[in-house]
Amino acid sequence: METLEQIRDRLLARFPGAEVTLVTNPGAAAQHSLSLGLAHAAAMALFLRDDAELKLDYCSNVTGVDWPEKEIIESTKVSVPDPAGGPAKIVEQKTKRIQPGSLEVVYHLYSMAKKHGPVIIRLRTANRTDRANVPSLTPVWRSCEFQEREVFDLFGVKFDGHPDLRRILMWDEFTAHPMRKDYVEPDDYEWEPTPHGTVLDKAKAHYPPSALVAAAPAAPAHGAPTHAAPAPKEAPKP
Amino acid sequence: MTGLLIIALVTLVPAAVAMALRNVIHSALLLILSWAGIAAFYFWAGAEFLAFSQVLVYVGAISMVVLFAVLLTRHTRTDGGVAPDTLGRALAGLLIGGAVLGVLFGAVLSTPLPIGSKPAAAVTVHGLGVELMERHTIALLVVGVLLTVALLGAVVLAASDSRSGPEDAR
Amino acid sequence: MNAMPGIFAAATGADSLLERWPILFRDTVAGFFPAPLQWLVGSLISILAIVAIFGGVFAALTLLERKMLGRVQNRPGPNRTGPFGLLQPIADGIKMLTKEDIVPRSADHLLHFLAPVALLAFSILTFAVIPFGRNLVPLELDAAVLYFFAAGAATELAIFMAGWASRNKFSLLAAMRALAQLISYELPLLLSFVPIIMLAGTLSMTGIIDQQAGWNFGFIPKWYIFTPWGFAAFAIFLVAALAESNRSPFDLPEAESELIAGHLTEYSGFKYALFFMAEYFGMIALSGMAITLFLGGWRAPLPFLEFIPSYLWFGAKLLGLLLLFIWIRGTFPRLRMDQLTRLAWKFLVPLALFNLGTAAFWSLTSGWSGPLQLARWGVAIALVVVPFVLLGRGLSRGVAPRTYRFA
Amino acid sequence: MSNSGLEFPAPVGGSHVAAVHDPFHGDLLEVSMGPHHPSTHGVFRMMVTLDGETIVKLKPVFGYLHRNHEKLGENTSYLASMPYTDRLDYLNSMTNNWAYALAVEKLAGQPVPERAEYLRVILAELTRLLNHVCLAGFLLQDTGASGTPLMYAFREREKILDLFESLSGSRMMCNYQRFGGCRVDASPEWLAGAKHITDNFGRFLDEYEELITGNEILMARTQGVGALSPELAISAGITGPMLRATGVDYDLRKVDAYGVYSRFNFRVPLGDHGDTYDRYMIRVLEMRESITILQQALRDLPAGPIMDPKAKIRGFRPKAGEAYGRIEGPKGEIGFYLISDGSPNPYRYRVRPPSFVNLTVLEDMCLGQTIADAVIILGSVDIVLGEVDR
Amino acid sequence: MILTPLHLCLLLSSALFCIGLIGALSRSSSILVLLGVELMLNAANLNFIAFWRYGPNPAAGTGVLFVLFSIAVAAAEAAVGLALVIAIYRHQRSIRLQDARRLKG
Amino acid sequence: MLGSGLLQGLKVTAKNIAGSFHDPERLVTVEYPEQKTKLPENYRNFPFLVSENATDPMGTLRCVACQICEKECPPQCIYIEKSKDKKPDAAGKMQVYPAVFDIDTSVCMSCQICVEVCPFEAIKMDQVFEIATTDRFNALLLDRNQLAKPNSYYHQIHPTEAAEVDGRLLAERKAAEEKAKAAAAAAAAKAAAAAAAPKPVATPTATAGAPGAVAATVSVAKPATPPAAAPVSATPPAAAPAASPAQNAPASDGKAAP
Repeated sequence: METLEQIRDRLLARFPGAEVTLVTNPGAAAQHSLSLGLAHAAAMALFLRDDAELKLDYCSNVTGVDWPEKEIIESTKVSVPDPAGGPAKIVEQKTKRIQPGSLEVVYHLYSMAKKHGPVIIRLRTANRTDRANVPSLTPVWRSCEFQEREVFDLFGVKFDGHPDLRRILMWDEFTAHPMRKDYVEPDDYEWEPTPHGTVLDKAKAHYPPSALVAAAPAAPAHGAPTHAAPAPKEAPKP
Repeated sequence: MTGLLIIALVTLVPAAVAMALRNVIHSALLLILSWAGIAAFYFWAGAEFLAFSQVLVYVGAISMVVLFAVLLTRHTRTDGGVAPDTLGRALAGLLIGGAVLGVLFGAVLSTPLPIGSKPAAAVTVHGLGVELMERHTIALLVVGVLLTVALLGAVVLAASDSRSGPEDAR
Repeated sequence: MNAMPGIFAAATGADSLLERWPILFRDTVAGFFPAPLQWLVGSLISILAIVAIFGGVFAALTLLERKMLGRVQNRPGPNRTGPFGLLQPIADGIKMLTKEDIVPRSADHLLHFLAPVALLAFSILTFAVIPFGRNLVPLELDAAVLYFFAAGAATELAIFMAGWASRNKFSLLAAMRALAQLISYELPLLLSFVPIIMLAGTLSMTGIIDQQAGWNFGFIPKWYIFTPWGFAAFAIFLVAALAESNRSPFDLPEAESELIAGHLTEYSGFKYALFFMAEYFGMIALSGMAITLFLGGWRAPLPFLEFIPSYLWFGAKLLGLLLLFIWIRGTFPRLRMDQLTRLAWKFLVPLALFNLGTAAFWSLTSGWSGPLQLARWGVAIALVVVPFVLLGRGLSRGVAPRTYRFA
Repeated sequence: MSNSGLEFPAPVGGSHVAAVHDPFHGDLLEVSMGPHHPSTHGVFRMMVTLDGETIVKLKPVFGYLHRNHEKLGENTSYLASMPYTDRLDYLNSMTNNWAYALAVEKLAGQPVPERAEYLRVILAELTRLLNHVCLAGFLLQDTGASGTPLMYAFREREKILDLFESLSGSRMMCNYQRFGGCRVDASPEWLAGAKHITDNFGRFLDEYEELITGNEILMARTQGVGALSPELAISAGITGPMLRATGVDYDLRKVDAYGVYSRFNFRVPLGDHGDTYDRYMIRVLEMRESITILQQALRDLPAGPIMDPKAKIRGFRPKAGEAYGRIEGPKGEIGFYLISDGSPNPYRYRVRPPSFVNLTVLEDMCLGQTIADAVIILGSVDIVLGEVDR
Repeated sequence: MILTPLHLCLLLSSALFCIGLIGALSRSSSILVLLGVELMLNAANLNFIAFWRYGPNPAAGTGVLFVLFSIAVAAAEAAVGLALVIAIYRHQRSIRLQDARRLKG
Repeated sequence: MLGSGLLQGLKVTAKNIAGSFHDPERLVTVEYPEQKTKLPENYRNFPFLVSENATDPMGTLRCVACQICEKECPPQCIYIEKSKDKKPDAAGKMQVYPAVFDIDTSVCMSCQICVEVCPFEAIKMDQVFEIATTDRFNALLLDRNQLAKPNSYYHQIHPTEAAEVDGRLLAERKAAEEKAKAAAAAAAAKAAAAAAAPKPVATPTATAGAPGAVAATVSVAKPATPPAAAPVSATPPAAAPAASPAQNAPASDGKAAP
């Protein structure tokens, strides 16, 4: 199989103006990947599928990754000339930078015809809120149909051109996206004696006291656990 | 005599109710009861074989076909509401039917009917068979042909254009 | 109004006491009543006897079926209630009786209630003409065979009522299936025994059994199953009877893997038990019919075994057929609806018609003897086997074992 | 696919759009098969639209068993996810364990001793027997065979489960594989037991096939039912026996040759029709191949440690990076995709469940078939809802 | 005058006939119309049996045979009639007689 | 010919009917409450706490409330509170013990992770399975008293494994004693002034990474006092041993974590 660099170069040659970045994987697996620009993604995916060399006819795995917005503290070493005229001092300068969050969809492609792979491609949304769109690759690989629905359901990535973009695992009325890193789980636990005070406290906070009394058939074995409950988190996003 | 009255009750009431009901399935089921009453009449009259044939054909076969037809034509617009001309039709039907009933009753009651000296002896199956094969062979053959043609015709009619499965073939 | 025919014909003096005691018992008990009531009391005793005996057979059969299915599947079967699980039917009965009777709110309440009752009533009615032993015919009718199938035809109607009244989509599908199945299998069922009637020349059960009296070569009974056409007719009858009594592999109306329980989905408690009972009664009645038509009725299979009372022979044959039904149920997968109807129309009906011809040939050549007898058998067997093979080939077109390749 | 109103850009071989549009909508019967239905293999639901008994539309609905397995995986350590993988496809915990261990080993660059690799092959092939024999039983149960084939299948399955129990301590939730090896070594008695079962399994298969494979009713019920074209199968990412029944030669044991599979001599059976009968038969034939693999593996099992000495149980923190590891599970390709940020918990933990992806074509296979066929088609897809819903 | 059993039978059959007639005339569902016709046919059969049984010269089984043929014809009629209903339903999506105005499919 | 497959099937089932009466290979079920299958030695169901002494199970628990299992437990069904005081353990060393040790068996999935991560061989898998109860909540929440079972019971249910564990523990204890002795001797030799024997400080038990041992790849030194800020959730388990040597008594020469 061609290396990812070769594939990237061919893609760039075939689609001038397209963005294709090689994302290296520092881990032991060394499964590097190609990050495709959204504008040409569908066409490039089609090319990958139909190209005689590659024949990546089998999309095995589609998944989302949430990269929330995070603060990056970069320290750069700057040599500051000593005003006193001595040798220049090396001073660490810390700059805070906010890396914008995004959602990423990762496709693992293989070839059944040529029995090679994987070629990993990644599509990255512009942000995590209003522009969380990527083009759907379901028209290229049918196997993306359910998996993209799942990514939509759990991450909230909207797939443009998906034929049937509905929730798949969560129920239709559910509004949040549980696989996002900032998802806050609901605290409406079923009230029952548990050694975990945190759960109990959350449940107590959620329900009015009267409901708890009605729902509690028996007291826990050893009284209220003395576990310190963490500060109550905010309610789940609507 | 009481037997006949009971049979008349079992036959007429379900038939009348069936013709008045809106639910076609109920009508069909009531008519089955009515047909069973007629079979009872045959039995009462000493035509055993006929009674069983009546049950077998009407209760066993025709009612099934009727119910099947009702189920196949489940969603019809008749379910929606009463058609505007229903009342008129019903009235006309009742009027004509009533008139015919009156005429028939009058005719029956006013005619002195000759009654045989003794009721006919019940026929045995064997006797019927002999009759059928000897005196009424032509009729038997004609009926056989008729049934075959009807079966084929029903198959052709009911089998739809595209998916003529065996389940349609009755 | 002509009186109902005698419930039991009078016992002949030639039979042993063991053979005659049921009738003697009835006559003795009826003798205590004034003469105008005697026939009524006699009939009531017969009815009670039938309901009690076959109720017991039903109870035993539920256990037997579960035991035997267990053995087929390498399990011991129910064995917790009583010794060897013998009290299991009673436990089941108590459970069924104490269960809540649930009727869906939108169901057609009257029909929903009537369906199991009607089903049970009709299946008990079919017992009226079956000869359970020598002279043990509850109702001696001239057209008994016709009566039997007239009463039997109404059972599927009850299934339709159950399915339709439940207002459940699965039940409705089951109702449709029950109707289609009835329409398809009534014909082969009736056609299968037409040769018997043709050769026996009577529609009376006793008459048919009488025709099967005697032995060939002194030990092969002259039952109809021991003729080529009789065997074919028996096979067709068996298949059609399986379908008529909704037994596996034709249990499509209640196909549990597709329609949950079909027409039984919305039934519980006692009504469900009634359905169950009626289904088994139907199976017993059809087996009794098969015994009468093909297996010589209550006759002993070998001359020297005739001292055993006839009703025991009937019981033994019944048990054998029921075990065969259970065995079949434990082995086969279920057919699909269209295959079921295709089997009836494209296979069983033509086969039964051919068989009619074979029987006619058999009847015409009844005078052949010696080497001609051999030719008669040969031709008759060919007349049975060749259509079977040809029609079978047509039926199983496109269905064959496959070979596989390896990468 | 008419919900969104978008026209479906037909992929290769996609008959998906052909969802029949019937102008006479009054005639159709919409039936909700499941979640409480005897033949949906768990809490699975099919919204079926019927014309008579013919299916004109079928929408699978799932998620009733959804417990956000992937989120759990992100909130627990690498090791603590291992028992959770048992519960994905609860029939095949051994292969799930292996797939997960393989992915983590790829992520951390963790070698595995040879004996452990052999043990993994033995257990995976036993699992394959287990799964396929169960499927054969369930499929026959779906066709209405009163439980007899199912009971025969379960009798054999019990024997394998007993093996698993005596090795790992649990029949179904084995939790056996570890990153860098296996948890418990197999004793000689255990290996003898495994050999005994392997040797006898062929006899059982003969009897089973005699019971049912030549059965005309089964053939009539399954041949030509739910046929799947190879093009659509490839496009839809179908894997496992279901793919090979369409005639596509793609078996990860050969393609990836993970573990020590390259050392074994076995064949990959392929079907020509892609229908339910082929899917059933491919599994039966695969069982026979599994027996030969097992015999070779049990014969060649080397001595040695079963755990890499450098492997860590506590405090396992792989370097930052990502890895996708996949193996040929009995139901198809089961893969785990992991992203590590160097912490004890994975940053992203993703399961690629074969049952879930294989369900993609359920509607395509069922359209135009009857409701009775839908049941056996679903049965032949071989799903486990623990894995579909995760 | 006295009501002989024959009179009673004839009254029964004429009542049944009229019920069938009213049904056939007033109902709009073609299946029910067909059923009404069946009832009328049955009423006629009743007459055959009544006259066979009570009539002056009961030739052996003639009435019975007549009814037998009539039942056969009725079966054929029902089969063809219902097949027609289904055929009409296929075209018109209705079994109401008023809707079946076009004979051409 | 049509029907041959069906007849073959009937033949197989007939064979099975007959076989089920005489062939134990076929009829494989057992009559459960009366008969029971023999549990394999490796069978595991629900954890229990090992105590050294059968007569006083509470006093001789091996558990030192290090809370590693609580952290590693996938379904989070273990709840531990450390004691404020210390008790001597089997080796006579003063140890913290669990004041509260609860396992919610309605949540526990018998995965054995707690056993694997325990550095003290203190929690092992039980073999109970007849645990049906009418009280869904309290009866399934097992406390310290219900969980404690003597080592002899462990030997009874897992003989091979228990013998191996005991041998390992004995070897470790011996090694630790010898080392302590050597250290003490060295200390005595070095600081000749100190005539008194070293006071019985808590010698850290170190589970040596015996080859083949499953659970012992990280040696954990038990701190004499609980760390001031016990890592609650964020710190991985490996962090605890890494941090603990610093707080150990000077006599400690426990192996550093690898």
